[in-house]
Amino acid sequence: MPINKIVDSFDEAVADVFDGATIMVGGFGTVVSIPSCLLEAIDRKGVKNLTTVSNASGFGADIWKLQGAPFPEDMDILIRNNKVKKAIVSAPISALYVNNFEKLWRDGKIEREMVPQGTLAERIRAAKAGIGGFYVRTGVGTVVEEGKEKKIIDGKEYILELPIKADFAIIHAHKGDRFGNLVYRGTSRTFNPVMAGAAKVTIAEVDEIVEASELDPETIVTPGVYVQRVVQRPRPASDKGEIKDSQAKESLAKFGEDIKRATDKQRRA
Amino acid sequence: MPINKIVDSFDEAVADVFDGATIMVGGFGTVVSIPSCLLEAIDRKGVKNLTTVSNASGFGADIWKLQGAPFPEDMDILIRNNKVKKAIVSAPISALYVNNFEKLWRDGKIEREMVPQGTLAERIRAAKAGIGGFYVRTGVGTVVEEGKEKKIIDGKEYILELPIKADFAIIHAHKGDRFGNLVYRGTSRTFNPVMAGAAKVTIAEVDEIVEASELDPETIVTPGVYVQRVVQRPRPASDKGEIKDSQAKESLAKFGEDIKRATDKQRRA
Amino acid sequence: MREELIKKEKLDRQVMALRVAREFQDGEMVNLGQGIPTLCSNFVPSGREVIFQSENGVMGYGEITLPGEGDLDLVNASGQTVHPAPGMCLFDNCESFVMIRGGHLDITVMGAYQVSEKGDLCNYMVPARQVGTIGGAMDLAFGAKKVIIVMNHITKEGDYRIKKKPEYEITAPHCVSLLVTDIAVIEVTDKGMVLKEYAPGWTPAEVQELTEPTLIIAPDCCEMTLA
Amino acid sequence: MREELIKKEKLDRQVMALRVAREFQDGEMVNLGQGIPTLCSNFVPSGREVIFQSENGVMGYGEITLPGEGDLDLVNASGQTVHPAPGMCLFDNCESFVMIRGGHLDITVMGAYQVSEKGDLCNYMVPARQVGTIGGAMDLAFGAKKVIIVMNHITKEGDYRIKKKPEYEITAPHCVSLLVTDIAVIEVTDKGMVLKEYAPGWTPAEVQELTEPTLIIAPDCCEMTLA
Repeated sequence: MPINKIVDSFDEAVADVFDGATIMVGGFGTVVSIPSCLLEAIDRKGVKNLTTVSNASGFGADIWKLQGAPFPEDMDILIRNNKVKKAIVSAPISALYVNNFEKLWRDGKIEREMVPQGTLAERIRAAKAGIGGFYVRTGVGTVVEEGKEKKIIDGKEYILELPIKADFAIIHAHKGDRFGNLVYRGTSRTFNPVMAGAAKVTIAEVDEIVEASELDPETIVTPGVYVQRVVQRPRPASDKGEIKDSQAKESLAKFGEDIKRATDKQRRA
Repeated sequence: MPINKIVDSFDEAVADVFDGATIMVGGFGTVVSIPSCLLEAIDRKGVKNLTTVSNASGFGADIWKLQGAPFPEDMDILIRNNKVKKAIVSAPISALYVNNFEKLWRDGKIEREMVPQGTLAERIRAAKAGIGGFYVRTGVGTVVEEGKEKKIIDGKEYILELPIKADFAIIHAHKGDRFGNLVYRGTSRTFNPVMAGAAKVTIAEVDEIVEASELDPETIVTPGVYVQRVVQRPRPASDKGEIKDSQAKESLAKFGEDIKRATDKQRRA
Repeated sequence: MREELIKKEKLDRQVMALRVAREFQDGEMVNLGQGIPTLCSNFVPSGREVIFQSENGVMGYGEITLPGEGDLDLVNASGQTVHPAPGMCLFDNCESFVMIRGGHLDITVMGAYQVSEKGDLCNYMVPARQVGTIGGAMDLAFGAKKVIIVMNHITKEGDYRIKKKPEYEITAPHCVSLLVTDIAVIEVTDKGMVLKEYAPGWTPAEVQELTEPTLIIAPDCCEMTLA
Repeated sequence: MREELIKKEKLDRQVMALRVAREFQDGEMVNLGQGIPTLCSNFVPSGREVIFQSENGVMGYGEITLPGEGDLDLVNASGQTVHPAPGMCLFDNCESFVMIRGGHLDITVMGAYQVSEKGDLCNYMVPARQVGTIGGAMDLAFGAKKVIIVMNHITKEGDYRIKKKPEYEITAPHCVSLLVTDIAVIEVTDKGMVLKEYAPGWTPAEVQELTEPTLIIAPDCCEMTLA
């Protein structure tokens, strides 16, 4: 029987996500590289006490809606709806804006393990690669070293960092096929490729599902072995094409202003 | 001034290789993924007491000439010419054939540090990635654990493995540009991408140097940041094109027989 | 009897590979090592889709090409040119062992010099030459969910290769799940080695004669069917 | 005098970015962090080729696009859309930090809340909010060959940001090489902080007034030229 990792709906894709699960969430900061529809589906499912692993804790859908994002949800949807018990995260807050994570954290309603971004990526990779732990210099002499084993290697002090394991990884990619092979677009790889395969189950939300032979073997970024389920966004994105100079698209150059507008809107609400 | 990592000759590319240097050599087994011309240039230069880091120790040019390889030298050129003091290697010998490494090793004329292939790749990556060391299960309860620190993590025994650092990495790629960006072809990536950037100086031998804008940013496998020099093979390969099914090319299906023929030829010589 | 059995006709490499390939279930991801294992990609049971991985950096390749019909930049672990299969992708050795060490592969098929009753694997020290070559074997033996060994049942000299205890340096302890030889299929279990199948023309007693540990005969033990 | 200096006109963000960009030498590989640093890709000195890296996974990008002219799938660390530059390549966050942690970048430019006389960097704990956000800053501070900090010389309230000792939790000890502020360029050396340049309309004494550690005045200390 032909291998087929494609599932028909986001709800089906997250049907086995459970209370207390640890979930890796791909992306970086801007919403385009985030598995927005899977986040919505997990929120809909109503599971709680989640531990999440992500680079950021989200800006909230309002900001991305202002920029016309068709899929505007980021990590904030799980945080504002109190689904998250603990966030393992590199950049939980915004310099420009008090997000819901910060509000909950100040109120003592969410736990936080803050991890330097490179160490976060490497700890995720360690889980994927069968590495039991590794030593880095990042954080020596700072709060990051607290409670961790240290070791002198070649005359320099290193910190022992351990793998981050998870039950689920939800990621976003540009195109995927029935084998789970994935390609990304531009700077939207972010944490998605490294999370693929780092959890027991990896679920990929893609702009477009393509035929098995369509992806060039030389250009596949995530081999299908790391992916258990592929699900397509409801409105197949029109082909975004290659990134070209001066393409006429909505810009994020006014990022700060947009955030200010959204904040103002919230205040009025 | 435009960045330009292109050098004109193989001799120029290896001009600063010195006696006693540690050199990583890309490739796996078959000659197509090996930096043959750089190996020849290092041999010509006459440096000695080298420590080499490679997956295999070579079959020798005779075998590859029989298969019509235009660039037939592999690790064997440095070994048979007694340039190597110590080989850090995963698969030093052949099951089919007694190679020059094996002869020298039996005679006590070459040192060997044998490393499981995956651990070898990961130790090389550790040097590239600023990882001070890492723990793996591979080799627990075998000779590989001898003399190494062990640690129980999550109830399982792991071995501490350390980075392999080198002065030079010589690698082979399909195409490269003036920034040092590289793409490979088919199964010929092997150890080349992971070695790029793992040594103080990385030198890439490419089939073809292309214009900076020719490589698609989405498909570059080795970012130029990891490469210091790029040198083109003397006869630019005709465009090999994409790998297609049933392409009429010389085959390695008769691999064992070819080795036998080469061995016979050596015996006669 | 033993001398006759040593000379008695056994399965050839192709047939052994064919028998191994029957183990591959739909959708499984299978690493094939150097030697007989790489032949397995020629014998996927019809109607099944199996994904082959090779340590040198490919996942999703197909049959070995006919001589003269391959591309030298698409080879398996034995250096044989292969056909691409649907969904193929390419990567480097480091990523290849992320898959292997990380436990992402269902099966690895390797050759061996010796396998012990407890499933200890000896396949890196070439016994006749007393020189080792670890390659990817150790990572594969530690990392794959299931290790299948395909090898001749005895040495050319007629000595046991299936031993009570390993004689050579081991590649990994207690890792072998299934042994396919030129006369038998044997499962390694906590209770001991279980004979599941014997080659056409052979009997369980004859297989036992060439096997050092005492074999448990499976209730459903039968002659291998190879059609 | 101090009160006047707090209110005195200083360089704006664009000019600070311009001044930082002058540090970039031909062929250098430069990471630009969130905030003012990402503006630097707009100000590469003419005739130089500099390669910009962003932690989110791109190397070889160019200027920030005009509003409405970018592609949302090509952004810098601040989330601003950028133009591709020749030789651009894309990768994921893990590879990005192989570059950063592995010491492959020549320069990283970051913002900061405080920098100490010894070059201790404080830029992850947002002081007003007492909540931290490490992001890529810590790996960058440990990994880059040279750390350039661009920040306002004093706080909005007029307090020192260049301190004898750090007040906040540090991002990394002894890592800052160069400070570019809205009134000065200061080098961090083993002997102390060396004032290299002061903004047009400012004097070394005025810069010292807003700086807690005693500044060493460089022999060639001069007014910043920004043309």
